This record gives sequence, structure tokens and C-alpha cells, in this order.
Amino acid sequence: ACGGNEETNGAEANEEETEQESTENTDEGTETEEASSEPVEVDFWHAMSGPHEEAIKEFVEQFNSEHENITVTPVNQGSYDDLEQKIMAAAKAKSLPTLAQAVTNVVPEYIGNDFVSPLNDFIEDEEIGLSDEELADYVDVFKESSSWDGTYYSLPFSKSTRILFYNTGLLEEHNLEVPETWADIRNIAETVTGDGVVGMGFENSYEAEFQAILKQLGGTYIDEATSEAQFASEEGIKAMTMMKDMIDEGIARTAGEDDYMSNPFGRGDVAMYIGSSAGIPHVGSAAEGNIEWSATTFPTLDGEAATSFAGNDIVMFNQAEEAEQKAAWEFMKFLTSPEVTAEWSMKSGYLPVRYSAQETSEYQAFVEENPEYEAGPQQFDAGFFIARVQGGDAVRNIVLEETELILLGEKSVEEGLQSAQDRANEALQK
Amino acid sequence: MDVYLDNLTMEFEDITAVNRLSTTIKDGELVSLLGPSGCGKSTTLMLLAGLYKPTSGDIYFGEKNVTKLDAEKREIGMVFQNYALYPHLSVLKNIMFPLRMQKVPKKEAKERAIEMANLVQIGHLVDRKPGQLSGGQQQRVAIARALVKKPKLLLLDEPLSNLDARLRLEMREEIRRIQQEVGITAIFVTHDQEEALSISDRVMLMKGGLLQQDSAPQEMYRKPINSFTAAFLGNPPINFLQIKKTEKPRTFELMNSSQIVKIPVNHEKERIQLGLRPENLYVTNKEDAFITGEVIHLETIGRDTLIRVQIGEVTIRALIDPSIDINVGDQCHLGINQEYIHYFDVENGANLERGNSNDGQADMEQYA
Amino acid sequence: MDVYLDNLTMEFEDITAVNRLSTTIKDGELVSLLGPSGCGKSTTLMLLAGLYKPTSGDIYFGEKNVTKLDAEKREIGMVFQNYALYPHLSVLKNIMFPLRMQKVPKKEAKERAIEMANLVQIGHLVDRKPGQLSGGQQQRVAIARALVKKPKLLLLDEPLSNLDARLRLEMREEIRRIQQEVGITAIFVTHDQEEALSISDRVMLMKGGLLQQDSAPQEMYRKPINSFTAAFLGNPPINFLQIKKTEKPRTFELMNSSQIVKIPVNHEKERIQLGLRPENLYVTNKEDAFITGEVIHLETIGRDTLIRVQIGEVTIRALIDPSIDINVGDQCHLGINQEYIHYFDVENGANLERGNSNDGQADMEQYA
Amino acid sequence: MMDKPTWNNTLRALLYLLPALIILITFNIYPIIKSFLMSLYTDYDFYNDVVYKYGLSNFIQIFKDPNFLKAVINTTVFVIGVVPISIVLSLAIAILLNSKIKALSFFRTIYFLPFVTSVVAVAIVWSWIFHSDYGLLNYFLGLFGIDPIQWLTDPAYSMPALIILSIWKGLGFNIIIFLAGLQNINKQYYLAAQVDGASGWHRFLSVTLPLLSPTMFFISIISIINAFKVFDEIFALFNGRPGPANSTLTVVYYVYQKFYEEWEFGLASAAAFVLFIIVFLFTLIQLSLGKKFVHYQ
Amino acid sequence: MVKSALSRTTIYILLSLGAVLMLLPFVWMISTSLKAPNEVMAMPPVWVPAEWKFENFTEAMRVAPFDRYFINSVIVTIVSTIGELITTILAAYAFSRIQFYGRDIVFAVLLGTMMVPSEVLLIPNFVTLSNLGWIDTYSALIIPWTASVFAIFLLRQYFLGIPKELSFAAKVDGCSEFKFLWYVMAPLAKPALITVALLKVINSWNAFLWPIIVTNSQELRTLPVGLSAFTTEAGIKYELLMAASSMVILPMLILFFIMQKYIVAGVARTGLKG
Ligand SMILES: Nc1ncnc2c1ncn2[C@@H]1O[C@H](COP(=O)(O)OP(=O)(O)OP(=O)(O)O)[C@@H](O)[C@H]1O
Ligand SMILES: Nc1ncnc2c1ncn2[C@@H]1O[C@H](COP(=O)(O)OP(=O)(O)OP(=O)(O)O)[C@@H](O)[C@H]1O
Ligand SMILES: [Mg+2]
Ligand SMILES: [Mg+2]
Repeated sequence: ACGGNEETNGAEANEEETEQESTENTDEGTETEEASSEPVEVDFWHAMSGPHEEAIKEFVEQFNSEHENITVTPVNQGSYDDLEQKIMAAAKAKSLPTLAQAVTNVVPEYIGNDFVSPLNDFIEDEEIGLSDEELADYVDVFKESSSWDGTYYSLPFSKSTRILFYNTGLLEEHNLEVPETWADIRNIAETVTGDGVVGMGFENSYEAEFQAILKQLGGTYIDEATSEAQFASEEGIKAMTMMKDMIDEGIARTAGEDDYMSNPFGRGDVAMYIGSSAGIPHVGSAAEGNIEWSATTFPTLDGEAATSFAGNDIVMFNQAEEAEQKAAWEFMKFLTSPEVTAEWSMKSGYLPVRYSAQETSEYQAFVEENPEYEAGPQQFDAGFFIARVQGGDAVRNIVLEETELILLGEKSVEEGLQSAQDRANEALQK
Repeated sequence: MDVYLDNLTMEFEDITAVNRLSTTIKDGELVSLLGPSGCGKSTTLMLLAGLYKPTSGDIYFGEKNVTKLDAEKREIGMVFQNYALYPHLSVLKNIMFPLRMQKVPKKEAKERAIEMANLVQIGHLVDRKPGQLSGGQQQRVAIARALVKKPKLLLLDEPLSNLDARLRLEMREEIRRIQQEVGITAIFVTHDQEEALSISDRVMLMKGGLLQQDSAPQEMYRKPINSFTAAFLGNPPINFLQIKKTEKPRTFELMNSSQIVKIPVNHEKERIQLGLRPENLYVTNKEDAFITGEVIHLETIGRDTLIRVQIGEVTIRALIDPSIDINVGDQCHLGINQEYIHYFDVENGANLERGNSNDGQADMEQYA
Repeated sequence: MDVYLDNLTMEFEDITAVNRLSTTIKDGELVSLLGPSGCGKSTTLMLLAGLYKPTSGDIYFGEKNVTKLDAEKREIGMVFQNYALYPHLSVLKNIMFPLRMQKVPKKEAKERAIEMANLVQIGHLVDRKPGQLSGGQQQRVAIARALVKKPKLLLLDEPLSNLDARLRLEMREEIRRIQQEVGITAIFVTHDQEEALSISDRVMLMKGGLLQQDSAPQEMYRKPINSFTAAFLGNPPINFLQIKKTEKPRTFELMNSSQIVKIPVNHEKERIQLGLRPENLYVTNKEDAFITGEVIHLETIGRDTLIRVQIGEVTIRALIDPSIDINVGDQCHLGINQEYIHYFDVENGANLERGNSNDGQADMEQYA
Repeated sequence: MMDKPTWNNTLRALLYLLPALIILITFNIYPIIKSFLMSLYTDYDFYNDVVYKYGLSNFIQIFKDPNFLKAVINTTVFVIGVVPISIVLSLAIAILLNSKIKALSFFRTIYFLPFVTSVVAVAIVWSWIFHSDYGLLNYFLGLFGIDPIQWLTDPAYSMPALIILSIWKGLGFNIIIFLAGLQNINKQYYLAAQVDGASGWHRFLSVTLPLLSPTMFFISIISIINAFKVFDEIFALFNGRPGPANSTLTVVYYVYQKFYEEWEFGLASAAAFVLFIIVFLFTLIQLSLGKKFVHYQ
Repeated sequence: MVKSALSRTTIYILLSLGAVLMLLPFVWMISTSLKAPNEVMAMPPVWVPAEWKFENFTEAMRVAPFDRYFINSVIVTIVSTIGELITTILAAYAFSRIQFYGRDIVFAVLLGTMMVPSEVLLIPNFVTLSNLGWIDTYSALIIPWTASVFAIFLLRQYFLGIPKELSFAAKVDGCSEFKFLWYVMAPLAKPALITVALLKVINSWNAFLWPIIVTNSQELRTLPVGLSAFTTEAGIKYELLMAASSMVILPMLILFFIMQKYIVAGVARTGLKG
């Protein structure tokens, strides 16, 4: 749907007037538009609120002032759920914006229903595209999660990963090292459990952990190519049993009625837990005045490191005019530029999406001060992402449901996983 | 405005509340509607007001057939039997309401309402809500509301039932005055015979939905069309006696007694019902006696003496001169002026001297 | 059950509806409550029923102070002025309601209710809802509901106002019969004086919340305690004449006229108000005349002739023998039996021959 | 009444109904028809409104889905658990609040608070009340020697917890409607009943209840409809999940999942349609019962 | 009297117990709005903050243009409430007082619309509004909400309880049907109308998803949208959210406090005999 990009008159014009005003430009090709070209408006729908929204506004302001003929309008559309509902509605009414934030899981649905633009034409474009180095600078795991069979449908934006939070006070009290492996976790949990404290914690949506362990064991969750769920394998059973055993033994628990693990962790009720890196600020406020804590990378199993990355990307919709798409592309590039992503990361706690972003001195200083933010980027190499298939959310619902039954002891691990897999496949094959 | 009712019938599920009613009410006339409880008086008014739509029949205001005209366009005033005041409006606003609906300017409406409130002697209560009034006060608000707009047709459903005698008299006269002054055609339902007879130009008497008699007040009293009418009017009520023909002309035998009575006219019928009003009977000597019996009860009502006389198996009442010296147990000869004797058909109650309509309805059709 | 009222007062926001009312109603007595519209009759009944709580004063049923007792425990029956039938219940269920509340078994309750319905002649309507009844029929349901449980105290607020004369008489007698049969103490509000005088053992007359007179019916008529009482009873109303003392004893001058009237007793007062009932006046000759004037109006009411006589600036009414030949414009001499003349204080209206209470209240305190 | 429908009346009524009908047809009836049609789409492009094939397969599929059946059962349990208690409680409170006691407006406002207060606050407080270790409810139960209950994580108790929350939350709404209904009763009937010897309880049974029946009728229909549509409470109480092991999965929750999470528009519409039919049947039954038992003064 | 005093006391006790339950979330909301972040999720809960953080309020105010939102909320609420009252009164009148063909069917169909979860209607409605060109206008915020089956039903029930005698009286007094509705029915149904209006105001004031979906510009958004500013992917800033929520619901509370007495003050119902 986005052929013929090259023909747009704005294309060549781009490079010609770098002199105009932008002084802080670092990326080649993101220069301001020619004065003669038509002004373009780009709507950008997102689900960022509060300080995050402020940050986005600042970026947009900066971008708008650098691009005379482009006006990006950021629009907050509530929560992710709200945003998705609104995109559904707008898609149906043919009134989609040019850009939107999108949870990685739903991008397949967008693709399946054909309303996102592939980005390859832009990326590969001589003038406005990305150079190979630039492309290589995007963190691999994010890049992979943004492409389907070599076609890019999104750029990574607000990304998070699973990390391990731990109560430093408690560990010190028991003279324990920071855990690195699942064996460490088990040890520590066994040691510290008791006296109202549970050693290990999992979020209610611990299917991410399940996937990670599964991966560490060499299993496959869903085969993206065939859209087939395969988690009821031996590895899957082993992964699930591992977590279930800990819970059954009482050395681990789920957030349960506390909704988010940050609460019991902050109270000191659990010594460690695995959760999203985006939860760092919440752990911070829950723990304030209660406990000392820090975070580290996701534990390894038999030397295998694997951890899932999730979060949001930016997508471009195909209902927009070409000029708008082009302008939107400029903005996408801008948002994922090392400077911006570094700043975004520092302001929001999300991960930087460019390797080079970590090298900036500001970012270094930031991590120095907030060591817990280090854990995320440290595991880029071990990262993987949840299979992106249409029907992914249905599978998620099924898995959550069945694992609950397993935990409640109503189904054995084997039964539960098998039934989850069967149901998932049924949902996926539709 | 003349009002014609043509064969008006109103049926509720299982009952015919008004049955083929036909009559004319002349412009400016005040007609009383009388009848026992449940005979269809209120229903008739509701039909006239347009609040009920008749099952059949027509209503004409002047030349115009208004049967299907909505109530709000009929320009009537009505006092409902249950008042139906607007509970949320003050007395003043209740009375002003019809005027405001006529788009009378607020100031004028207010003046006229206050004037009317004073007339019904509730001027000091105009700021109250109906719920804060006594029954009689509420009724007067209803009267004021009906009168204030000087309607073309005034329908009054027992408008004075909750007022004391004094006020009743005054209100009755006020209503009559306004009605005559403005030339309103009015229909007045009342249970007070004296009231009906004294203020109305004409009286309509109903029974079980059927119009029985429709005539000038005194005529109804003097020439009842049937025994029901005769019995309904008059207090104490008329006495009925059944007589049976004998061999001799104009000589009859009293049923349930062996007395012989003589009547001036010769009726064909084998049996006749006689109607004798207590106030037409007088004590007389044996020769003049119409009937004779034993005094079984004697009481003084106001300025008269009421005696009850046993004749065979029937008791009859007579109002007699209190100065006559008579006692319980005395034999008593009662006389009556021949012209006061009423003759009714035993079967259908028709007055045998007024043609042979059997329910009065036929007689009325002249008005249709 | 005797009922004592002790200084009972009921104030609404701005009005004292019942003012220091004290009286006793003896066991089994039927007392009529009379008075102009808005005088506090219904309020008094509501207080007796316990539906309003008095502002001050007490109510005793027998020995027991029931002032604070809830209405449902007082074992009373009441006919409300506005009936207050349960709109959602059939006539039968309405009548059965009080019995069901007394836990009378359903079958018996039904029988008694039907019996009572027949008594008030609505036996054929028992399955209807009140909304489907005529005004008089509703009122009879209310009567039946009040009577059916044979209460200790029966309160009747104009229970017959919407009934025709015949039915009214019958109902009145039924009420009286049941009341006497069961020995119920009863209070009966009515606007019909004849009714009040004929069925009640005692009459209480109120005005503006104050009890005016409380005595046997005939006594109230014959010996009114004040001019209000005198004026309230009697139809046509009593005539008032003001007279002024002259030099001579027992000789007074008619105000607004130069006529001289002689009265048998010597009153101290400079001015006196005379009360002369129309029915006590008779036409006489010049010598016997009490007063003289010109006939200005003459009409026949029922069996009497009512004349209006102009005397100076006042008009007085007299009911005279219809056989007397008199015409408008004639000079007319009216006589009166001395004992029928009432004397009232000009200022406070007190009857000068009944002690000097000025509002009748003091007189009543013997009952408190 | 003796009024009969006429064409004239129909026209008149139409005029009165017009403003409401325009809005309701556009924003309620039309979309409902659309979405019901959608339940018959078996092969379609939702976004471009292209339908390749109609059929009943959506219905067949949801009826084969154990989760849907579970949702229907859960919803029914919920309705039965919530509606009667909620009506009885709110009527009782409304009657208390309709009496002449001191500080009444204060109490009335308080009882209305749950209806006004932010949903989030409500959800948080209730997750605390239900908390197995620190919760108020278990604390009280503990006083009676009852062991702590896992209200929110044990599938056996999550439905009762949801029912409790829903009753609590809906009270203010019912109360205010009952209060308005109580105002529609003419006080004179209470006076008459008192004279007839009816105690407070009997007055309630014989006067209040029958004369309140129009309101009662209204509330029971609305409550049932709303209870069948329960969603927000679940979402808030279980933090965006249909309770442990789907124990509070209701039909609307199912619809939501299918529609917005799984993009199964046809299935969602079919489920919504089934819900509609169930509720509609209930309502028709109530409407016909209403003709018998509801008394309009 | 001893007995009634006793029962009075019981009433108070019962009411107070219930009141405590009803009050809890509200108190919690206020107290949270004054807490430090670490106290928010503490278990067992902190009811009285160690230090009262009034700055939460000022901070909450800064997050979104609440003044603009407030004005929009007021506009949307007032206009849609008035609109709903008008359509409701008219429709309820037709359903309660006019006998017309198909009345029961139309009524049942309208009732039927309440039985469909609003979730499935969102998208078709969005499309309709979009076709009308109303997206991002006040019309979209207001017009779809100016009629409600719920309100029509409630008012119809109330209207049915108003004695027909009054309409008789009004007709005789020359009152057209429309005026009768306005001068008699509406005033007599005051408690129901106020109830309808209150519920409407509250719903409209608290509406969240709809304003988000049908508007894009800040200038058109309403207060609850502002509340979403405190929710992020991984959690909620409760203390700020509660501070903002308190401010949002305060006008509703005041309104309710004022209006509830009109619901219960009642309308005098006497003026009819029988
Ligand atoms: N609720 C009330 N609020 C204020 N004043 C009232 C109230 N009820 C009655 N009144 C006033 O108290 C006085 C006495 O009323 P009550 O109903 O007792 O009169 P009544 O003697 O029964 O009159 P009627 O014969 O007209 O029924 C009247 O002036 C009336 O206006
Ligand atoms: N809505 C109704 N449904 C059924 N029957 C009714 C209805 N209204 C009146 N009736 C019956 O119609 C008859 C006539 O009633 P109507 O009210 O006209 O009597 P009425 O002459 O005014 O009596 P009253 O003097 O008692 O007021 C009565 O028998 C009554 O029971
Ligand atoms: Mg009548
Ligand atoms: Mg009275």
C-alpha cells in the first residue's frame, strides 16, 4: 500500500536545506522540510500518561520545531486497552491516525486485517531510509520483534523486559549472594522462607516466566511459522513443574490478591520476584521506607540465559496519505534515534532501543545512579519475544486459565498444559 | 349554548352506566341531575365534559357535534365529585389555572382568582396547598376553579356536599347568581332534593343509567311519571298501597286488608298501586276517610307530627297538624284530596294517568 | 368506653385547628360534631384516631391515657372525609382489611365483609376496585370498612355526604342500629342538622377550633349558648334584632327603626341582641304583635310559607301557616311566644339567660 | 381503561416519542441490529464490511465452547445471588431513609457514596476487605472462629466475593429509586391502615408493597438486566481477569474477551445475542407477571 | 415512648453500621489522596497518613488541564441531562398515558436495547458518529446520551402512579396535553425527575471510555479522562489518582447532598377525594 514513496516531491528536498535551523540534528536524513512543500499533519495516538506523556510532548515539540512543515500531534487515548479499542473503531470508520503506539501482541492482528504499512520502503530508501549501521544499532531482539519475514511493520518504542527484583537487606541478613541461576533462586528461597516471608514471587501473569524457562530448556512456545503451540512438550512440563513445585513447597507465591508483586515485595513479604522492568518505579514507591532492594538479570538455567522482552512499538497506518506517511516516518526515526531513546529511557524507565544510546554519558550517569536499570539492557543478548501470531491474546487467556487450574491442583501439569495446547491450537488454526 | 344529548350510552366492562340518554338543555338553563347513588350522574357529566368517550350516541353543543371533541376544547367548567385539585399548586394557582390556560395575563388572572376565592370564602387560604385544607375548603377551591373562567357549560358534581347548611345556601345562591349573570348553561348533580327543587329550572331524574323523568321541579313532585320518581322525591317518602278491583266500579279493595277504597276514576287494571304522600294525608272523620288504621308511632319532626298508621299489613306515614290530639293506639281516619292520589301500574310502575310509557324513557324522546 | 378530651389543642403551622377542647363522650353515646367548614371537626377526629398527635392536651379512653398510643392500637373504626379506600384492593378486600388485621380467619372475615357490603347495598360490587365505583358507592365501602370490625370507638367524618336522601336515611339508621346494638361510642361529623339532631344523643358545635356548645340536640336548638350557636342551627336561620334600652323598664327600642318592643325580663344591658326563629313567629293582630313590618317577599317552601318582612332597615324571615292570606306589600304583625325569644350580648354574643360565659368554652369545663 | 388505541393516538404518541426514538434508533437499535447481523457472519472482513459467508457457525462454536457455558452458568448464579438480596436490602434501607429521623440527609448521602465514588477506589478497598491475610472480612469472620478465606484467589469464593461487592455497589442506586417511588404513595392510605389496626409491618405489606409495585417492577427488571450484564465489577475486583480459574467469567466478560482481546467479532456478537435472548425472555416473563401484580394507583 | 425510642435507636444503629461500610472506600480515597506513595499499598492499610501530603493535590492538578476538562464536563453534563430530561418526559408520557398501536411492542423493543452489552455497540456507534462527521465535537459527547431507555422506563412507572383524575381536571380547565405534561405531570413527578437527573449527571460526569473514544483533542475532553493520566502500564499512582478523583467527585457529592432532599421532600398528594 505504500509503493511509490520515492516519487514524492518531499523526498529529495529533504537533504537540501540542512542549514535552515536544525542545529542539534545528528541523524543524517532527518533534516527539516523544504519551505515550499505542503505542510503535513501527523496524528500520533499513544497510551502514555502522566510524566511519560509530558516526555512525549517534549519530543514532539522538539521534532515539530525542527520540521517546519510537519506538525505531529500526540493524542493520549487512555490506557492500552482504550487505545486498542479506539484503533479498532477508527479502523472500521476509516479514520485511523498516521501513527500509533501498539502493543507488540496486537501488531499481528493489525497486519492480518491489513491496516499497517510495511516500513521496508522507508527503511531502504536511499535518502530518508536507515543506513546499515543505523539499522544494526537497533537492539536485535527489538528489531526481530518488529519484523515479519523480513518485513518491518513497526519500530520499537517503549520496551521492557523481565528482571529479578531482590531484597538486599534480607539477602545480606542471610549472607546470601545475588542469585544468578534458578538453582540460586531455589536456595535463597528455601533459606529465607518463613516468618511471614516467602522466598520467591511471580506476577499473576507469569506465563512470561514460563516461556523464558521453556526457552532456557530449549523448548518452543509457539512456532511462529506454523502458528502452532508446542509448549506441552517435555520441556514445558519441566518448566511448569519447576515453578509449581516452588509454589507448592511454599517457597514461592504469586501476586494473587495483591494484583502486582511490587506490593508484597515492597512490604517485605517476599524476598525476590520476577517482574517487568517497567515496574521499577512502582517497586520504588512501594518499598520506600520499608526495604532496601535492587534488581538483576533474569536467572539462568543450566547456563542458558533467556528472557522475554515485551512492550510497545510504533506503527504506521496505511490509511494515511503518502506525504503524511513520509512525515510520520521522519518522526518514527526521530523517536528511535539514540538521543531520544536514551532520554526516553531515563525519563520513563523503558529500555533504550539502540545500542548506542547506552553509550551516551547521560545514560551512563543515569545507570550509575539507578543500578536497577542496568539489569534490562544487560540481557539484550539473551532476549527473545513472545511469538507474534494472530490469536496470541486468545492463547494467553487460555494459558493463564489452565495454569491457574494447575496451581489450584485441579489439573496435573501434564493435563493442564496439554489441554492448554490443544485449545490454543484450536484458537490459532482458525 | 344549547346542549343536546342524543341516545348517549356509556358502557363499562360489565355495566351500562348511562343508557340511551336523550335530552336537551337549553341555553342558560340550570338543570339538576338527581338519582340514587350509582345511577350514572357522574358518568353523564364526564361524557358531557368529554372526559369519557361515549360507547354510542352523540353530544351537540348548539349545532356542533362535539362527541369527538377533546375536553380541553369544550370550554367547560367542572367541579369534580372528588375535587381533583392540583396537589402541587397553591390554592391561588389552582384557581388561576384555567385562566392561565386561556392565556389571561397573569395579573388579571390573579385578580380574578382572588376575587373568586373571596366569593367562596377562602380568600385567607390562597397560599396554602390543597393538602392543608379541610374538606369543605377544598370543595370550595374546586368551585372557584370551575367558576372563575365563566365557562359556557358548567358541570357541578355534588359541589356542596361537604359544606355546612349556611355556606351551602350561600354558595348555591352565588352559583345561581353567576350562572344567570353570565348566562351559563349548567348541570348540577345533587342529593339534596330541596336544593334541586329550589335552584333548578329543570330536574332530570335518573335510575340505573336510564333517564326517568325530565321536567320542572314542581311538576316532578306533583306528577311523577312512575312510582320510582314518586318514591324518590319527598321526605318522608310517599306511601304505596296496592288495591284490587272489586265488582263495583271505582271501588277497590285494599290488598292485605279488607278495607274498601273508592277512587274517582275508573281504571281498567285489575290491580293498581296507589301513591299517597304523607303530607297530603290529613286526619278526618269516619265519613270523609279514605283509609283507616291504628296509630302505631308518633313523633314530632320539626314543626310537624309524623304518625305511622297500620292498615292491615302495611304501614303508612302521615304528616299531620301538631295541634290534633291523637295518641298511639288510637283509631285514625285519614283523608286525602282526590287530586293528590297517584295511580301506578303494579308491574312497571308507570303512572297510569300520564300515558303508558313504562320507564319514562319514551316520554323523553321529544327532546332528542 | 368513655372518651375524655382534656384541653386538646392542635396547631398547624399558622393556625390552631383545635383549641383547648375538653369534653367527655360517654360509653355508647353517639355524639354529633357540627360546625362550619374548616372549624376543626376532621382534625378533632384525626386526633381521636391517633393519626395526628396533639400539640398539647390529652385523650383518655376510659381510664387510660392514649394520647401517645398509636392509631393501630386504639381499636377504632373511621370513615374518612375522603374515604381513603385502598386503591389496589377490591371492595371486598377493603372491607375485610380491618378484620384481617385483627387476625379474624379468612372465611369468617369474608362472610362478615359480605354481610356488611349487603347492608350498605354494595353487595353486587364486591369484586370491583374502588376506582370503578361511583362516589356514593365508594363512600359506602368506607362505611362498611369502618363498621365491620365493630370497633370500640367509631369516628365518622361526613359519612353520608354523597348519598341520596333515601339511602342516607337508611344508612343513618343502620349506623345507629349497629352502634346501639354493639354499644359503640361514636362521633359523627355532619353538615346536615336534621341528621345531627335526629340521630345523636348529644351535639357538639365547634367554631374556629373552639367548642361552642355541647348539649342534647333539642337543648341546643332551644337554648343556644350564644348567638353563633343560635344562628348555626335552624333553617331558615334565626333573625337577629338589636334593641336599645329606653326609659321604661322592659321596654326597648328597635335599632334602626322606631318600633318599641316589650320583653318580659329586665336586662341590665344598654343594648341587647334578640334572636327570633322564623318558625316561632306567627301572624297575629295588631294588639298581640311583637313587631310589625311590611311583607316584601313571599315564597312557598314545601308545606310552609316563608315571608320576609322589612322592619326599619332590617329584614326578618318568618315561616307562617300557608292558609293565611297575606300578600307582598301587606302590613304584617308578627307575634312570638315570650319563651321563644333569645337574648344575646351584643358584644360577645353570649346568651344573657345562660350565665355569662363568653364563648361557651367555660361552660364546658364541667366535662373536663 | 376504556381508552382504545386509535390511529390518531398512535400519531400523537409518535410525536412524543420522536426525539427519544431518533436518538435510540441511531445509537442503540441500529448498532444492535448490526451486531446481531454480525453474529451470522462466518467469513467476513470486519473492517471493510465485506461478508463472504453467512451461517450459524458462530453460535455452534460458542455453544461448543465450555467457557461460554461456564459464563452462562456463572452469570445465572450471579443474577440469582445479587438481585433478590440487593432489592430486599435496598428497600429496607430506603424505607429507613424515608422516615423522619435526624441526620437523614447525611445518611442518604453516605448510602449513595458507593455509586459516586471512583471505581478504582472501590476496587482497591474491596480487594483489601477481601484480602486473605489483612482483610477486614476475614478479620470479622475470625472473631467467630472462622478460618481465613481466600476470597479472591479461591475459585469457590470468588463468586461470593463478587456478589458481595456488586450488592454493595448497587445499593445506592436502588435506594434512590425506591426513595422516589415511596414518594408516589399517598399518605392517606397509611392513615387508613393505621385506623384499621395495621401495625407497621402490616402497613408495609398491605400498603407500601402493593403501592410500590410499579417501582418494584422497575427495579427488578433493571436489576436483572444489569446483573446479567455485569462486567466492570469483575474487571476491577480481579484486576482485568475473570477471577481465578475463570470462576467469575460472565457472558459479558466473555464477549469482551472475544471482541477486544481476541478480535473474534462474530463470536462476540453471537454471545451477546444469546445473552440478549436470555435476558429478553426473563424480561418478558416479568412483564407478563407485572400485568398481574403491579398496581398503578 | 420507650418502645419507639428503642426502635429509633435500632434504626440508628443499623443505619450507622451500613453507613460505615458505605463510607469505607470514600474515606480510603480521601486518606490515600494525602498519603506518601509507600503508604498507599501498605498492608494492613494505613488509614491516617503519617504525614499529610497536600501536595498530592497540587501535583495531580498539574498532570492534565483539569480546568479545561472541568468546563467540558460541566457543559456535557448539563446539556445531556437537559436533553435527556426532555426526551424522557415526552416518551414516558406517551408510554404511560397514550394508548397507541404497538405500544407494548415498542416498549419491549426499547427495553431490549438495555440488554445488549454496551461493549458491542461501541464500534458501530463510532462509525456512525464518524459518518456524521461528529468525531471530536461536543455533539458526539452529548447527543448519543440525550435519550435513555432506563430513564423513560423509570419515569413511565412514576407517571402511571399519578391519578388520571388530575388529567381530567386539567382538560376541563382547557389545558392541552402538552401543557398538562409540563404543568401537572412533571411537577408531580419531581422526585422521579430529580432521580433521573441525578443518575444522569453522575453517569455523564463519570463517563470515561466514551469521551476518550469520540474525541481526540484535549479541548474536548472531560474530567475522568484526566484521571487516566495516573495509570501506567505497570501500575497506578494511587495517591495522585485519589487526589484527582476526590476533586472530581466532590461536585457530585455536593450536588447529591443538595438534591436528595427534593427526592424525599416529596410532593403533596392530597387534593383528591377517594
Ligand atoms: N395539614 C394542614 N396544614 C395546615 N392547616 C390545616 C391542615 N389541615 C387542616 N388545616 C386547617 O385547619 C382547620 C381545620 O381543618 P379541619 O379539616 O379540621 O376542618 P373541618 O371542620 O373538618 O372542615 P370541613 O367541614 O370543611 O371538612 C382548617 O382551617 C384547615 O384549613
Ligand atoms: N371506571 C368504572 N368502571 C366500571 N364501572 C364504573 C366505573 N365508573 C363508574 N362505574 C359504575 O357506573 C355506574 C354509574 O357511576 P356514576 O359514577 O356515574 O354514578 P353516580 O350517579 O355519580 O353515583 P354517586 O351519586 O354515587 O356518585 C355505577 O354503578 C358505577 O359503579
Ligand atoms: Mg357521582
Ligand atoms: Mg372535615
